[in-house]
Amino acid sequence: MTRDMTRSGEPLLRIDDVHVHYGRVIAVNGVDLTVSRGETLGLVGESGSGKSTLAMAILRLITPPGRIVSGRIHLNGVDILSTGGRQLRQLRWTDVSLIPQGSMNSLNPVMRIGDQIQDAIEAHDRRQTKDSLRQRVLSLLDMVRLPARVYGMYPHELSGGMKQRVCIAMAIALGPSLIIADEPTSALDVVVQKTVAETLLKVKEELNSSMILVGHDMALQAQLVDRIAVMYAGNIVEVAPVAELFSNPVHAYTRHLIASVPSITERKPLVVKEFQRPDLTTARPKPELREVSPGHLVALDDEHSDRRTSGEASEREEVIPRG
Amino acid sequence: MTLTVQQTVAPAETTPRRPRSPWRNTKLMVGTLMVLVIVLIGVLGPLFWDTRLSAAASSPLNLPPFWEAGGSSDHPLGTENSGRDMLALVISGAPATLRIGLIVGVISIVIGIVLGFSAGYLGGRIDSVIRTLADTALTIPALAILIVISSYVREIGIATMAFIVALFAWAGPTRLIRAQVLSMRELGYVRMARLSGASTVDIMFKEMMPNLLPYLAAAFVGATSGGILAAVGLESLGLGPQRIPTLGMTIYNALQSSAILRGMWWWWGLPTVILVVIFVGLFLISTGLDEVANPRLRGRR
Amino acid sequence: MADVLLEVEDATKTYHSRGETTAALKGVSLVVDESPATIACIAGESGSGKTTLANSILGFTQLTSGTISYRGTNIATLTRSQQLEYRRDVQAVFQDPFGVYNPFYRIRRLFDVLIKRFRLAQSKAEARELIEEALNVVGIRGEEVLDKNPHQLSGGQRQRIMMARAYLLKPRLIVADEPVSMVDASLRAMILDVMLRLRDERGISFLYITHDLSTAYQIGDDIYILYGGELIEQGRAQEVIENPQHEYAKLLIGSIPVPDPSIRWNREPHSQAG
Amino acid sequence: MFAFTVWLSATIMFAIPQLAPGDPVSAMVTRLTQQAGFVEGSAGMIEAWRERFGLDDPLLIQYAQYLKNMLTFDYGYSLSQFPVEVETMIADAIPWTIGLLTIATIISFIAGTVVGALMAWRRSPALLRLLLPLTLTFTAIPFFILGMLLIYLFVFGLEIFPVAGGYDSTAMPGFNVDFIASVIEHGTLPALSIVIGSMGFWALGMRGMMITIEGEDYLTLAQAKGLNPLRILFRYQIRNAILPQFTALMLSFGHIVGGTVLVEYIFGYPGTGSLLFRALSNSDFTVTQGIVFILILTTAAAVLVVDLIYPLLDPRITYERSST
Repeated sequence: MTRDMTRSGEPLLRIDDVHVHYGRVIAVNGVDLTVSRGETLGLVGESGSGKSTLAMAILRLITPPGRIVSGRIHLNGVDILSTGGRQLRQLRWTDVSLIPQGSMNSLNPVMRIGDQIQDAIEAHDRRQTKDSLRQRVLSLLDMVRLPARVYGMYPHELSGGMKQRVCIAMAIALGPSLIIADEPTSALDVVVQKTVAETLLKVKEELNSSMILVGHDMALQAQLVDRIAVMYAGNIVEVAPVAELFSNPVHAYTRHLIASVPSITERKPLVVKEFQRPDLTTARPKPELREVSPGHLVALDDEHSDRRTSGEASEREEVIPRG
Repeated sequence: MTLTVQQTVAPAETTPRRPRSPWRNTKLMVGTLMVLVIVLIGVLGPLFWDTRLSAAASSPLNLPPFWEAGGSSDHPLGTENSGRDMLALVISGAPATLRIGLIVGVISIVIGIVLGFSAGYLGGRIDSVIRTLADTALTIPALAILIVISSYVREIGIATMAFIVALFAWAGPTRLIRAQVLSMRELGYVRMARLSGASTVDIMFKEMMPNLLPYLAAAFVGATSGGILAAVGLESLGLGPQRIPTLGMTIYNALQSSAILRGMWWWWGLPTVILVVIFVGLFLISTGLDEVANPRLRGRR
Repeated sequence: MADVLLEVEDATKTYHSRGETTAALKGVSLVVDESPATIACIAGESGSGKTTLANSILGFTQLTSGTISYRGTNIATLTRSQQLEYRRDVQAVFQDPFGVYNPFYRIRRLFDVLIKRFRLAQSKAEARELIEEALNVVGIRGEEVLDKNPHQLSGGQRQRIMMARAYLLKPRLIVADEPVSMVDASLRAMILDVMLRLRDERGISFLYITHDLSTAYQIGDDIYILYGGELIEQGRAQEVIENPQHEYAKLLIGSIPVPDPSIRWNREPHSQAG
Repeated sequence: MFAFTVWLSATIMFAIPQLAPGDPVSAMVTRLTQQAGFVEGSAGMIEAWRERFGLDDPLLIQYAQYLKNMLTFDYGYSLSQFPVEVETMIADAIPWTIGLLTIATIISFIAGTVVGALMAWRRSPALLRLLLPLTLTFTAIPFFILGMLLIYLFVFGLEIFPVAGGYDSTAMPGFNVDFIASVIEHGTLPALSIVIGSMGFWALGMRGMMITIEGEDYLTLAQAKGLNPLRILFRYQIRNAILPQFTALMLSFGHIVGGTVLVEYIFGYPGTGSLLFRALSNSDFTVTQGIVFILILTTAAAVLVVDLIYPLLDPRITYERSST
């Protein structure tokens, strides 16, 4: 296994200065990020912040007009961006797998569930009988607490939560060292969301995989991840362990995100602020990250940040005019 | 109802530049140009050439075009075996063919709009009746039935011909419009219009119709083209108008006289060229319109 | 006693398709007060019947049985002119801030249509003033948006303009059907804030339909929880969230993630699957 | 649907002669007499006809009798080749037509679908994608015009294909190499004109569907799984995009059958199309009616078959039905 060959000090995933453009839009503007073994990293931001684009770049799944302009992505010591063809295909799913956004169509509507999981396994590991393959799929379904009859069913016969479990089963089929979960529960109802999220964490722990959880729901992130990276307009503006980030957010945007999460534990007043997002089509400097406390990095030279660590709003933030 | 949080990969709020008008589509323009050329032949031709020469025995028999051996400048495109001048045939035949198509197109689109909107917007029983009728009309081999009808109706004119063909041409537009209306019925802005107290007629014509324009245009062109195809088919079987020199009838005569194997290419070739220009022109217009209606089909290498 | 603006009594809606009968609403009753203006929240997950309820109130679907009364009159029996009046008094904002705009027209038409149909203004100048006022309530200047095409608006503008459109009619009640579920967190606060201000400053009541109990808790006065078409929990927002009685309400509230990493989710599995 | 289509078409065909002025049989015979100057045994023909169709009976009984005759394949005698029975003439012609059409349609469907898929596939060579739109233009041209061009090119010009008939007169009909080779030789051009003329239709439809499903999440996931690109193309993209093609195939049977009458005629192909053309030229009403009814029947049957196969291809079919 490639996993064992890498040096122990090296993080599992290291992203260096990655730039992704969509036509004229600079979607990811020079991101550096690492993920350690066994870690769950939350990647948060609003739509258009570039979080999904970055996640897709790790899988090399950026499609035209998008393209990865520059940067390096090392996974298990292999530079993903310099691979291609068969090598890239081999790397996908064995080393890094994807749990797509839980929308209704992440499964092929005309293939049975069993076949869809099997073809992921077969594409990488052909040395097995039909029967053992079937057993393998059934045990995967069992791991995500799906009944065995799902094996022979079609996607349209399953509920949203069950489909998402199928996607989880598929993602862990080859025991990848990294799982990328792109808003895996955002299309689900909260009760189902909770059970699916728990299943996700459980299997991840059993496999000792790392995970990147892309999302916009700060409350969900607070419950699921070890460390959070906040993206804003194509850049990471703050990274910190989850407890540190919530108790001591530094960047104005992070503070705003946390302040505006509705909670059922306290009725707090609404915080109304509008951030003027920079024009994404013009080149802009990549903010430099500084360490404010161990493991807590903040983009300090960014216009939306200041050095205060209190929860008050910065004066430079724009407040919407009122009539 | 499921909540789907759309996570757009590309930023949603990029600079809002107004895109180049989708109607300025190359295919659309080339196609329109081709059809215009045929229209011009029909409109301007009679000013320069005597169309009475399209009658039988008005000219010498079996003349080739002027540039071939034996050709004459009196009949620049040659004549056929009963003494009709080919140029005159083309000039009077081309507009007749277009006219049939146009009538069929108009009838079909009007029926299509009425039935399609009723079925799609009102739904229920009306919808099932209209849908069944349209589906049946689409399955029936229309040309076969048309053949039977035409073989009965002897004294046939352009208009009669067009009406007969239109009997089967409305189903396509009806189905297309119904499908579009059905998908639009639950759209946000249609609900919004109802909330603003708009009447059903207002919703159909002011809210839905403008957004359906490219589809309607495509359906119209499709029906026109289908109408011409059916009419030319009937004419080529000898079932068209007898008194008007249509392109199809010219082909019928040419086939009956084995013109192809006799090497008289101008006899069947000229009407064929005109028809090909018409069909390809309409085809380009309709694919162009498809691209207008469905931007995803546009701009693919 | 407070004045009753809208009263839903024993609302039941069943659908028949291919021999099967499904009930979207089963005997739901609720009340929205007029004064003081109230934000009444209908919360529930997909399939709970909340959208059916909203559609019935807006007249998009007819109830199978039960009544919806507006200021004491059953809305099913309204005459044509009364219907128009009802439209003027009861407006709505929807979930999808994109689809509600007809791409064929400029923003201005949205307002012009209302002014014409409800005869809101005598002159052009008056109309202009009304539109400007409505837009100002949601913090937008007319010149910024009126002559634009829908696709040129930002996400935040879209939903706020819809609020302004509803406000133009000076309605008594706005049915807000998931108005924030498709917008980002920073815009969410902005839109919820507009709702609060319309309630407090203009006396407009809201029926806030949502799947998200935490925003309902944030701005709601009353909360009704629907489950499988039935009303299973109702009361003042504080009571419902802090002291739910029904088992499902407890489960629902317990499943909402808490935005605080130090309060861990109860990691016990709730039920087998989704 | 099958029964409804057949019934409706048959009724239209019954109604048309009723709407036309005069007694159809006398009119027909009169016309024949006018054309030929003299028709042998015309009086007997009128008698036989009148009796067979019970033209003196009430309309409703005539209608019932007509439907019964149609459904029992009892079409009476040919007017131009009395006393040959219409059923015999059709029975001789129909295998040719069905053979030609089935083969041509299947070739065109498969080729067009593959071409359309390749046009939308991102990995296809650029040259292919540049070249194909040109060939698509042929879709706009009617089959018989293509047929005329093919005859001009290959028969008159290059003289590499025979012009008329379904087989060479020197070949003995039967299951032998000479005969089969001859059938293929004669069938190539007619089939080619149908294939060229309809391939683009399939290609366009397929391309449209491929583009429609292009952004679907299951394709992204398939790529992420590291599957072989060809496997993705066939099991994921084509497998999903092809489904609406079958609905179109269903409808196309109706149009192709009608549209090939002229193709058969210009190639002198001994199928129902040529028979129909001759019947029309000779005003042979019984033959016309018989053939048209058979065409309707086969079309409706083809639609029925595709309808029955469809659920096997799309597991969601029961859902689709209730929503559309």
